[in-house]
Amino acid sequence: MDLSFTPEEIAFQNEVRAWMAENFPADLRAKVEAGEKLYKPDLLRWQKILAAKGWIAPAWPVEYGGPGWTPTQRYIYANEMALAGAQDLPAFGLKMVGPVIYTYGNEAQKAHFLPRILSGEDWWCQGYSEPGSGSDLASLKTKAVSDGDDYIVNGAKIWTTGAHDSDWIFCLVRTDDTGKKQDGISFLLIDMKTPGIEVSPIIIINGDHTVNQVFFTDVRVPKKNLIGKENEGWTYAKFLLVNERNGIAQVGHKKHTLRRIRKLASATDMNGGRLADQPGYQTRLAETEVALMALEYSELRFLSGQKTDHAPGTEANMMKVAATQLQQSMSELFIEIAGYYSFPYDGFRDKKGSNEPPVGPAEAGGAMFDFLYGRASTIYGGSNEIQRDVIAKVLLSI
Amino acid sequence: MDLSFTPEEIAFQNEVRAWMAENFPADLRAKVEAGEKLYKPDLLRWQKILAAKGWIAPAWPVEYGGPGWTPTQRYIYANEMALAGAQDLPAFGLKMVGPVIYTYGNEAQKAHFLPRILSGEDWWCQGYSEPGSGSDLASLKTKAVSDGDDYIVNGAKIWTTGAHDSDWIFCLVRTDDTGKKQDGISFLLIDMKTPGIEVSPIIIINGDHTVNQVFFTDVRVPKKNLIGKENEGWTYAKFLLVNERNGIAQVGHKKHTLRRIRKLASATDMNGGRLADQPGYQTRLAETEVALMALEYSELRFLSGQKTDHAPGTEANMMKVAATQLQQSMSELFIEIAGYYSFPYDGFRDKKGSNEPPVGPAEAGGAMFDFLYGRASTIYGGSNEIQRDVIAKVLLSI
Amino acid sequence: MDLSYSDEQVMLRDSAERFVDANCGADNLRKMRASEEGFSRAYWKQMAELGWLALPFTEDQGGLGGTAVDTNVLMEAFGRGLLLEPFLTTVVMGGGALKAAGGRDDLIGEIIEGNLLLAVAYAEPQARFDLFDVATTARKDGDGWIIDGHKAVVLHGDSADRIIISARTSGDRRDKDGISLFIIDRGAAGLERRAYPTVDGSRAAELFLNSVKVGADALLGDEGMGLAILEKVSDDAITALCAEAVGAMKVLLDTTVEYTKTREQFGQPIAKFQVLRHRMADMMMEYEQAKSMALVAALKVDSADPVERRKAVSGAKVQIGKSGRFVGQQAVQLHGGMGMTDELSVGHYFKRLTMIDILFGNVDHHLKQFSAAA
Amino acid sequence: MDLSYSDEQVMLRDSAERFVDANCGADNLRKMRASEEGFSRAYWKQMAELGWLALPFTEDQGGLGGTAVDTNVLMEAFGRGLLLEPFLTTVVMGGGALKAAGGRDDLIGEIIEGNLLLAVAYAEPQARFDLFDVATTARKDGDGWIIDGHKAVVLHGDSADRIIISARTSGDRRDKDGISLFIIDRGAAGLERRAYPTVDGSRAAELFLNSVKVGADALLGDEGMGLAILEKVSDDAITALCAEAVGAMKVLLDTTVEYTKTREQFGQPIAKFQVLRHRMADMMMEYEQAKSMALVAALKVDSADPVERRKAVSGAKVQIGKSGRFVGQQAVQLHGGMGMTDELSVGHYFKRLTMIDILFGNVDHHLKQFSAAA
Repeated sequence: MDLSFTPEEIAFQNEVRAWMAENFPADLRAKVEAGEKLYKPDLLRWQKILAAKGWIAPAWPVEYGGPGWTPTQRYIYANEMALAGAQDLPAFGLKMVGPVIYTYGNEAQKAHFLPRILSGEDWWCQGYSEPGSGSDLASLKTKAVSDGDDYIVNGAKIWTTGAHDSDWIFCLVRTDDTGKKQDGISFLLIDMKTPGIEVSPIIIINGDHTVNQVFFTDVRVPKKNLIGKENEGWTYAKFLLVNERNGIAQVGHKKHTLRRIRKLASATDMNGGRLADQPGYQTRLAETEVALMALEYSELRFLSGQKTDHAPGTEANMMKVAATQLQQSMSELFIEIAGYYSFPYDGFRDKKGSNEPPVGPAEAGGAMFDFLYGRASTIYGGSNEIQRDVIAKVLLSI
Repeated sequence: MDLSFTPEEIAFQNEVRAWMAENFPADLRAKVEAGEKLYKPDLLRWQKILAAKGWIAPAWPVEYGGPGWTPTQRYIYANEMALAGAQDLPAFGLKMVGPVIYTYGNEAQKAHFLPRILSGEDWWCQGYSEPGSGSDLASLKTKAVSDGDDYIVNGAKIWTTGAHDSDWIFCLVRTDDTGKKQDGISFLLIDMKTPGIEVSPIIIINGDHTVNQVFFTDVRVPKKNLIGKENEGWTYAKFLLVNERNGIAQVGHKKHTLRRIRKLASATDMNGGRLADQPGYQTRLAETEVALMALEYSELRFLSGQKTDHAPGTEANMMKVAATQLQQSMSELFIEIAGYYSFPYDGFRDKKGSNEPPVGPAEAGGAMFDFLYGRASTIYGGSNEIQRDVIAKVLLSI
Repeated sequence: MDLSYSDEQVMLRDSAERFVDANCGADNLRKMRASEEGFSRAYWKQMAELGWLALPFTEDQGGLGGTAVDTNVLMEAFGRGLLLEPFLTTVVMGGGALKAAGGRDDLIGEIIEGNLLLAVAYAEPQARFDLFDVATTARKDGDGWIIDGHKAVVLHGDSADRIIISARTSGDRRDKDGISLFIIDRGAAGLERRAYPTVDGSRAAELFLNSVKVGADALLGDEGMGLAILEKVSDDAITALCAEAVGAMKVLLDTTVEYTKTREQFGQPIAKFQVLRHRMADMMMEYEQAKSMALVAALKVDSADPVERRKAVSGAKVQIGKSGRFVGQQAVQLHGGMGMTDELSVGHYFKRLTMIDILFGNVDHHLKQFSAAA
Repeated sequence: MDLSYSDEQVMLRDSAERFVDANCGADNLRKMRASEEGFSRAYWKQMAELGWLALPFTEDQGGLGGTAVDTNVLMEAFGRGLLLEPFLTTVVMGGGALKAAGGRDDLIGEIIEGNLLLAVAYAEPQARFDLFDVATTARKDGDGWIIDGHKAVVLHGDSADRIIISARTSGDRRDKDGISLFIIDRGAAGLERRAYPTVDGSRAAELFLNSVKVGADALLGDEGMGLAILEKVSDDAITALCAEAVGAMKVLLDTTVEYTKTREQFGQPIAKFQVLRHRMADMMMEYEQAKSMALVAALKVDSADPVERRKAVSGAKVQIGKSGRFVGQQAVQLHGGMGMTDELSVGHYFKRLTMIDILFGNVDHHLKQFSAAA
């Protein structure tokens, strides 16, 4: 049992840190520090920088463009990225459909799609959830009917993050509805420019446009865009969900956020002193930091191959619950910093082209924005209730 | 809407307060203030004093020995009793079987039992729970078979508080097992001296002997001791449960306990100051007091005839959950006062006849004793999980 | 002792509920938040006609002599309807300040008529929840005063005809003495405002006072004695907000119960899942405790005993903060993705409860106030 | 970076688990708590033979040179078995104090042989969790010292052959300097003890020192510099207790899962009720987080960086306190009435966890320590 890094790993850490300091654009860094959200143009710019360096897809095999790092290197890289304040790039291409394609796709699919994912030329979104399916993902109803060399797709997807910004969508579709619901699902790649696709924005409670409904009306999809075998899509979907949950704890980002919280709370007046020193706030801050330590070392234990003692295989479920609860309590710490200045809110007016400075301290607006958006974290990706169901199922059956 | 008392009510309050100061024995008061539990001899002495005054059964009709008070007077009385530190007398006779007897019993039963309950001549216990029945009370299996003028009772009861100190037990027994489980239950009064009854103590985690198992082997019970009609005992049992839940909030006692906590915490060193002024403790103390105010005014609202807005009829269930949670958090505040001196513990050695003073401050021993015993409060009388089931059933069906 | 509503209170409640059910709610909010003032002048006029703007004022002042309990009857209905009109700022806070200061029954008359909107500018950027932390200054200028400073997050500070502001006429920034209240016109020279929407769909403004000159008659109450008035205004506002929160929580609970009975997952209504059932039972219990504490605040906010008043009002704010947070957050959670949308009403109630938790001091702040009063 | 156990650690764990499974547990506890010393000398001898008493000492001292992680491997097994023998007080605390003070390897040798039981008397009635709050005094008497005072709740203070006590050789009661450590014999003239059982089924004693005379060789380490040693002893003890608590929690979770699968209510095993299922999922997650933090403490308690050590140890104690409370209380709750009985094991684990939460400072105390280190 050993916490330390080898000299080579320390050298790698220094290399990453130095490169990040040099190459993460200063204007993006400033936005992140001010609690602003980065949208596609900013993210794409950052993606191109990372892609040029060859660091865009740490977990990909070398043959498809990965850097060939060890798990410890990947851990170091993710941590340094986060501590530098670099927001993650959207996972849909790089962490979700990419691995599905290089694991289950054919050579033509690999040759076509993988380089375009790395470069950012193709931006992806995920067609899993449907209106009515909620946490019961396998109950999906979007249908793909065979028609010569094509499928004809009809149905609707919901909560599709970034559909309005995307070139492609990977979809779970039903190709057979005679067996049990997990059977008869296929995994299709669909060009968003195909006629018959309509994207309808969903505005969420923080006023942001992140998610959408996507409607499919007689959408013609070439069969060459089917991943693996027809009716076996649930296998690939589960593979992807497991991938999605890796790194779900986002420990590095949480450390970065906690640093911001501590810094801001130390600069915030209260009761003639500083907010960070008020006993109630100080206690919650300490509790949060302890929870983050527990999350970090739980992740490290699981990365070392340990399983939970009572419900092996549910590590990701546990991390999802712990990480989202922690994220929500951190967003409440932010709200407390902002105080009255968490109220001003122009999320429902068009901000584009506005050069008005924020009302109140720069970080205050982001506080409410993130707090509200963060309420979704215990809902999406399988609500925390579902996660507990899964854990309990394993816990009580072995 | 009016919080104030009439001049007559204020006069009554003063009368009760003055009488309590005069008549609650000083040695019992000292024990209560030191956190010691009162056992039967002490309680019986106090009962005889109250009975002589005519204040022993505030809710009973005048014809059976009640004082004829208004609900507000009863509220004032209960409050003053508690604030004076007077521990409640066991409810089994005075608040449970007594009202059952005067509501559903025949004249002979009333004439025989009621005066003996008031005087303390008969001490009662409650034969409801059975091994295996848990929160599913109606699943009881203790059987009473008709045999001429008698029933022959066979079976076992569990968690029988004070069975070892009792003269009589009121029992739910099964007289018919052909219908649904709530039918076929009868309500029997059984003399504890009847041959075939065996009382077996259960020692609980605080080392105390409070509860027992009671075994019935061919116990012969005269039919004249049946309450109401055969097979209709569930009706009387429910009536009694509702009575049991009235006053379940124990607001007066909690106020008294909170006063003790505040006093002791203000006299306890910590960090070079006082425990009561430590931010963490101070916060929990304030939270507790707020919760107690909420409990008090919820009770007052319900006593004024209001129902809950969303699940009318579940007021007692709600009060049970809130009151027991509060009681448990108050017992944790006590443990914090005691600190290391909550450890010394001789509950498992025979204390009778011991004149040894307690180790550490006098109140410390009681802290752990009450904390451990108090863990039962969310289990007995229908666990808090059952209470929530009941509330949800009403909440979601109307 | 009697904790039931009088017939008059029941009538008032019914009429207010009818009004909000007919006119307000989330649809109205989405419409109004795009408007200039963020509320409806027509509704305000109707509220005046219904006599509601007269409720808390004495009969001498042309009012109805209502108690805090009466105000809470209205506020609970307003909470149920997400009512946007400036009742809290104009009647409870502005009117309350005028009542406490005395001498301006003319303005109270205008409030009652529906002709005067007020805002109270008490907060400052550095002050958080301390009413006495006042950096804005007012210095003597002949008979009148010259005021300089920055007042923060003034609710309805853009639409108010007049604004009551706290300014320091003596002492240091965090002294409790030396604070005075002034009433100034919206058009006063040197008064700049930056107006903006707030997260709950309402509006507020930053006010910048650059050597604003006011006459001697702008002073409300005695010079240097403004803090006691502000504290009363704050306590009355908290009491009213507690009732509003109770109304909002009731809707969230109703909505959640209804939603879970119809929404199906895994082949059954999600209301069948025991975990969600218990969650809703907990929401219901939080609601009832909040309701009890809102009542305590209303019954005791006018108590002569300062400890009793402090414990009741701060205790209620603590309870409302905790209960509102639980009920609001769980309502969103149990609505799943739909609860996150601007389209459903649940998010709007949740956001209002989040704001109420912060207004006039959050849970921490009032736990401390509560402890200090013990 | 590698967070898996070595082969040696796995062997140590297996052997310790076999030992406690064969010898310890609730039945053993009920038997032992009626005995004079509250534990078994025979087991202690076996533990010496197994080499466990040598684990944390250096090879020079005749020990095995084990790390804090190694000690925690043992402690976790001891927690699983409710082991009553004085490993914590003699080896971790007493032995730890001797190691830190230096110069008494002779005594360490005796510990390793199983011939010396130690207790560390650090607490005083007024001191709560402050190690530096020492009213007991030691004044010079020729070459030696005369000690007066009252040491509180000394774990195994009745059976220990020698007792290490903190006493003030200079300064005021709450000064951090001026505390010295002395080792005294159980039979020292003027040493009175009042022994008693503790709530977890173990034993402790109050020690009253009435002009106890000791020689110059009783002083451990440098005069006046005892606090640093006490702090190290306390941190090592906390680290070990965290592991013990993890072992106890594991049993409670196993037991609760097993019980709910067999206990029937309303015609089905109570493990079918979703609310209880989620409760157990939460217990499991608390357990895993506690396990992670116990590991953090073990990995960093010997760190040269005082901030890192403080955060790791206090952070772990906070987590163990919270998790232990939740797991312990819910285990009792889910066992229903049976969980309240002395007969089942669950109550004994619950009581031990309750005591561990308090030992060396509760959650509040360590949150404060944690914040102060930031």
